[in-house]
Amino acid sequence: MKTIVIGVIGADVHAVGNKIIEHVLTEQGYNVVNVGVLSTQEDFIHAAIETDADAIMVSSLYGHGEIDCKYMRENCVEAGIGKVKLYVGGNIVVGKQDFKEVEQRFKKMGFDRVYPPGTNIEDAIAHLREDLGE
Amino acid sequence: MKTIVIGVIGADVHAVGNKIIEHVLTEQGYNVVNVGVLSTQEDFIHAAIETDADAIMVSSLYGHGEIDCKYMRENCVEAGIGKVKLYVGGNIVVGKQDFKEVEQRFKKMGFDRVYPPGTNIEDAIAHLREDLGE
Amino acid sequence: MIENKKLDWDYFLKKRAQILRQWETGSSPLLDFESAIETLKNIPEDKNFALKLRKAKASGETMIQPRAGVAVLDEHIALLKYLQEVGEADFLPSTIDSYTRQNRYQNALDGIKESEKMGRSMLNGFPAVNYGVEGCKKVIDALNVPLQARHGTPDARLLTEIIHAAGWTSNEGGGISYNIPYAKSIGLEDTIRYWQYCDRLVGFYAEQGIELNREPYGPLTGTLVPPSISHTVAIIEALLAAEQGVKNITVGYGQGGNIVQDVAALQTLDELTNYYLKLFGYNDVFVTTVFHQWMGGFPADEAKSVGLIGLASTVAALGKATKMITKSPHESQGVPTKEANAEGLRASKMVTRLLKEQSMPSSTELSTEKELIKKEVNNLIYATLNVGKGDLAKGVVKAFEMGLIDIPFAPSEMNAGKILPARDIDGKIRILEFGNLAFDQEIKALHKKALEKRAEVEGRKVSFQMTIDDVYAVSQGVLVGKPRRKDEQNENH
Amino acid sequence: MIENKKLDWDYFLKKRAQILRQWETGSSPLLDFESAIETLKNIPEDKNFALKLRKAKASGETMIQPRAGVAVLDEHIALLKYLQEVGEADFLPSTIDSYTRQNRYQNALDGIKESEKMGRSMLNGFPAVNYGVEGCKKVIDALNVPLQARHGTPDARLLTEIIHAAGWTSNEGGGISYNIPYAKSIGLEDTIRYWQYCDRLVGFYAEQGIELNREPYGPLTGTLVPPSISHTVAIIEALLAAEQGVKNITVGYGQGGNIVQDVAALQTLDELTNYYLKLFGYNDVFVTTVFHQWMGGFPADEAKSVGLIGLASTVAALGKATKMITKSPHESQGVPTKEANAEGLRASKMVTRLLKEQSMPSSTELSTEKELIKKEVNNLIYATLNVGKGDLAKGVVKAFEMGLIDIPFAPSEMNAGKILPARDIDGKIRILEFGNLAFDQEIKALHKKALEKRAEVEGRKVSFQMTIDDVYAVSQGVLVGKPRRKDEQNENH
Ligand code: B12
Ligand code: B12
Repeated sequence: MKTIVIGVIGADVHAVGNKIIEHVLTEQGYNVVNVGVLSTQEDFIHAAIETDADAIMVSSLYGHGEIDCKYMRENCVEAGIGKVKLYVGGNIVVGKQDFKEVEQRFKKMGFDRVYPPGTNIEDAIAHLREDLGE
Repeated sequence: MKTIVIGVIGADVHAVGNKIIEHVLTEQGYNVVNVGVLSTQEDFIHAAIETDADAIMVSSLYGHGEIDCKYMRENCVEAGIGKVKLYVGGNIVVGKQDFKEVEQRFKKMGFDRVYPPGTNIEDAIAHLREDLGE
Repeated sequence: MIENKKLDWDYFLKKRAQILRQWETGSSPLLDFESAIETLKNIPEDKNFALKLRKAKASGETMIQPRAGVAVLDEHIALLKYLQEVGEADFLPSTIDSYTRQNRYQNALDGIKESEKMGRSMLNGFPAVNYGVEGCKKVIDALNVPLQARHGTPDARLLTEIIHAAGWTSNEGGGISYNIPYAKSIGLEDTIRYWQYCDRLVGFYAEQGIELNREPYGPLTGTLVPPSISHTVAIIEALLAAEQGVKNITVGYGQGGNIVQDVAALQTLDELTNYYLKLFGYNDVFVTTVFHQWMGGFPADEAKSVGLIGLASTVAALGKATKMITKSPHESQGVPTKEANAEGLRASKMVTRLLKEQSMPSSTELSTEKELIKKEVNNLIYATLNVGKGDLAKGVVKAFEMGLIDIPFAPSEMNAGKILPARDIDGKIRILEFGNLAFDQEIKALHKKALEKRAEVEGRKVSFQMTIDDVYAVSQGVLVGKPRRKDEQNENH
Repeated sequence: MIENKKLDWDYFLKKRAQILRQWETGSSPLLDFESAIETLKNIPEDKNFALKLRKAKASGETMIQPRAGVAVLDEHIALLKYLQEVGEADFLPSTIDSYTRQNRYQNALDGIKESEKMGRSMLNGFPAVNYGVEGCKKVIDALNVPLQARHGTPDARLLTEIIHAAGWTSNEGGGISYNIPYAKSIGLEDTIRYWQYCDRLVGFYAEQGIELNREPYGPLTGTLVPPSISHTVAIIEALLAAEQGVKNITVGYGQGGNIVQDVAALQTLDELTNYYLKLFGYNDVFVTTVFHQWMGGFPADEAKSVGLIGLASTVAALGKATKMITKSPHESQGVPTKEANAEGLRASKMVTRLLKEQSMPSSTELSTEKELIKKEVNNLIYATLNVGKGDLAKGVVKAFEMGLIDIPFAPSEMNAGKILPARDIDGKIRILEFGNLAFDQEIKALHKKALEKRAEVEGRKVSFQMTIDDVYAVSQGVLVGKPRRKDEQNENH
């Protein structure tokens, strides 16, 4: 059983998507560790270390995602889990921006997968299976 | 008392604006000769000759204005009323087009004043007073 | 003299031979009945207008249909496909250009050529007659949803022959509704006769087991038309069509602006049409309704236009209209681009789908308004039959002549043009000048009272200025037109 | 222990001194009461939120207000001016960024700098505390309409001091509504205390003859919140505010989707708030209502979004909401551009102005729904007072602890999070899992029955999957979520 850490980063309290992601991933047979809303990078990384997680799925809805996710890959490396898969999704920047560009910015920051607003969580599960070699 | 010929040109049956223009111009002290909807260039020109009109206000709402108004100035000249003021207004071309361009096209065709959709008829009256030296 | 009687088949065939000679495309072999019947029988169920409407009515969801038509065939097809896919339209139209509507096929041909040359449509619609059955068939073949001709053609006989033979399963129009708002000096007797022909053709196909839809044009001049007047016309045209054998009829109504009056109008339209069809013994006609989004002058602003579209869609859904004709954010400017047209469609779709489970609850205000509409319609139909000595077709001609039925702002000389409408205090359309309109005294008193109340509140007199203010109002963002000039108001206000 | 009692003035002043030291802008001389009072007294009547609301309620026209805020002062001013002029907003907001909401003024400062560097706003709102009274004054001085702070700040004391001293005449928030949906682990006792402070400040200004408006935040999580639950919170916050001396209160409600339930909600919100204020002896509080356009997930498509905005505006107008908070076509994407924001405003304005003379007629369906909401609210408030032994503030803390009041999808650990909402067959929001919610058996039975009816029609069981389907539904263009997977349905369907 693969373990996935999920949560909502920064000063972000959008809880609805998070609850639904937990429900769907669990239903699909994952071991889900939900750090919930208002979580720091440390909360995510700490949970990932403790549970030997295969992937971290960061949600950011409120627009400060770009600030909140800075150096997240570096911090993973530093914490010794440099290889963990890093996904990010939600409304990760302020305003309607060209998604291709946004994706590039987050990929440069070390995220493996970057999702646009309103992504169906089922789509991400397909990627998970691929990336985790299931 | 100045005389104005009004009407709706071509195969156009939009009657509402025409009725209102008649009402407002009359109220403002003009002698209004209304050739009504579905009028040909000849209908307008004929009425203008008969009543020795100072101006012709052509309405075209339905989009064929550009075809229907072709050679109207020339036809006025030919009929011996080359100096009559020619105004056109309504929705004079098909679709939403850049009005500056449309205005140019109709001015080239010899119209003195060209009005965009939804023009307040009061604005045109100010121009009438100016053009007719009232 | 005109009569409301099913046309004699031999007479029909004789006429038909003449009509098919009106333009060269009338000689197509595809217009042989055998061909036409085969074409129509090959139209799958979900591309048949009449059958899809039956399903729609049962579903409770208001279906959406745009207006659309351009001069050049391939572009017309591309436009409709776009509206089907990007616009999510449930039904598609081909709006016919104004030259074709006036049977000026030569002008239309010039328009096609000019359009090809200029690279933009110089016509305000699709010239179906010029493209003939072959062209029209290409249109429906390219689509997945039913197709209807929408026009405004007093004499649409050739057009009707062509579109049905091409597999278009619905036709808008009627002897009154495509005359009074769309013509100046064509006699009503003539247009009723023309449309008897069109209906008879549909009746003929019905006899062959092919159900086609017919839609009297509901909104008339689109400008402050009281519901009872447009209902009367719709019902009369439904009855005339039924006599010719039409079995599937969509009656229409254009948004008035007051939500209760609009819902009352939609409900009574269905109820009254069914009532009168049965009263006259047409027991097997299937009736649906169509709601037209605001048909008067639109606001210049596009965002405001879409707001109005959203409101209209809410009303259509609450009134359970079977389908709705949509407008676009470009309405006040001109024929919309395909993008703007699709925007209007999707904004509408969002609302009608969201509200498919909901309807306007019944209430005293609603039933009072419904009762009033019913009484008025009964008055008008009674008067019409009366002057026709029991014959509806004769009656209509006379009723218009005498102004017993009278349509505000109509261009036609066949119309008395004496009545003046205006809104009451909460925006319901009432009448301030009745001319000869066949309303009884009680009803007239109700209208008068309502308008006097408004006049009092606004501190002015009931007058034509009120009508004018109301004509402009919606395009300026209000429903009840406010006095424009200071001197229009009473001192004591 | 917390108490619902007007804060002692000396205690207030002591607290105040501490609070003004939380960030450097707290030391501005403009925060001296004398200055602040002068600033507020100089605000003209038509820029005073409270007074303009009084006029609005009398007019019958639903006023419109956007959300808007960016990181950099000059751009924030330009944005608001644009929304005032091009958007025709009746009231303006300053939406505060999320760092400020969490009192992370240093982060906010970094955000301002980053935004200046990048040339685009890196913050999701306006960091009012960082700009201080001086900056905030510049904002209101540049405008012609009243200004309000809108945020989601559990501890907004410093923010509140600053905005009022700057002449902003309204503040959104409350001890419950700005905690449960906006925080994770802050105690309710704390936030109620913080908001008693904010209300006490408004009460103080009232004593100086300055009427300021306060607005409990109505929609809570914006996601399938049954009206009785959000009403209960709104009424409790109104009562808590009134105790501190607030005289002008706007209670709010977020569009649910069923029109009858929404209108019932708006009407009962006004009726119940007035009822309870008077019951507890607050006789001179002026109450208005605010309707929030759909607060859940929006459709991705912009045209569909505007359709939804048009529908929402229709409902607000029919329910006679005093004002409405608008959304934009960009809602599902991110903070809107000023253009998109203004589009949402104008689409809304078109509808609310057109409908200003109209309202939803009363009907059995409407009054049944109103009765139900009233019974439910009475249940919840009774239970709250009961566990508080008559003290509302104590009661609230306990009621949340025990789950007697419970808000769906809330992030806060102070919330039981046991109830699950779902829609009935025509889209009214009902409850399928009650947890400890203080509804009586009769009411619970009603909810159950309604949901079982839906389950039967859809051929599936009442379950969390229904809730999930309903969460997604509107963004996918329907109101009542349809079963997504085949295996979810009963065999016999
Ligand atoms: C009502 C209406 C109708 C009614 C008309 C009833 C009647 N017989 O009068 C009906 C439903 C029958 C109708 C039919 C058609 N219509 Co129509 N109609 C409208 C609508 C909605 C309002 C027009 C109106 O009455 N406005 C109120 C009056 C008071 O304003 P007005 O007409 O604009 O006139 C004022 C000013 O423009 C100005 N003005 C007018 N002329 C002049 C001239 C001068 C010199 C000056 C100074 C000022 C001036 O003063 C007037 C008084 O204030 C407009 C769109 C809109 N504006 O929202 C479309 C519109 C005009 N129609 C249009 C079209 C295409 C048609 C049809 C071809 C079919 C169709 N697509 O439905 C047929 C045409 C039939 C024909 N042969 O003419 C198009 C024209 C497209 C274009 N130009 O690109 C429009 C713009 C709609 C659209 N966006 O597609 N229509
Ligand atoms: C409901 C809502 C709220 C509620 C939240 C209640 C709660 N505590 O949960 C309330 C009203 C409290 C709220 C507050 C705010 N909100 Co808000 N909110 C929304 C709204 C309307 C819907 C969000 C939602 O619940 N959607 C339904 C769920 C099921 O979908 P979801 O969250 O998108 O998640 C799904 C997918 O995105 C995806 N997904 C999510 N994360 C991830 C991660 C990965 C790896 C993958 C693969 C997929 C994935 O799967 C999820 C499940 O299907 C959105 C706009 C919208 N979408 O229409 C704005 C929105 C997210 N909010 C926004 C903002 C700015 C705020 C506020 C700052 C203030 C404001 N302007 O109102 C505050 C922020 C408070 C804070 N500190 O966080 C902005 C964000 C702007 C931006 N990014 O540019 C949005 C986009 C609205 C807007 N256009 O301005 N909000």
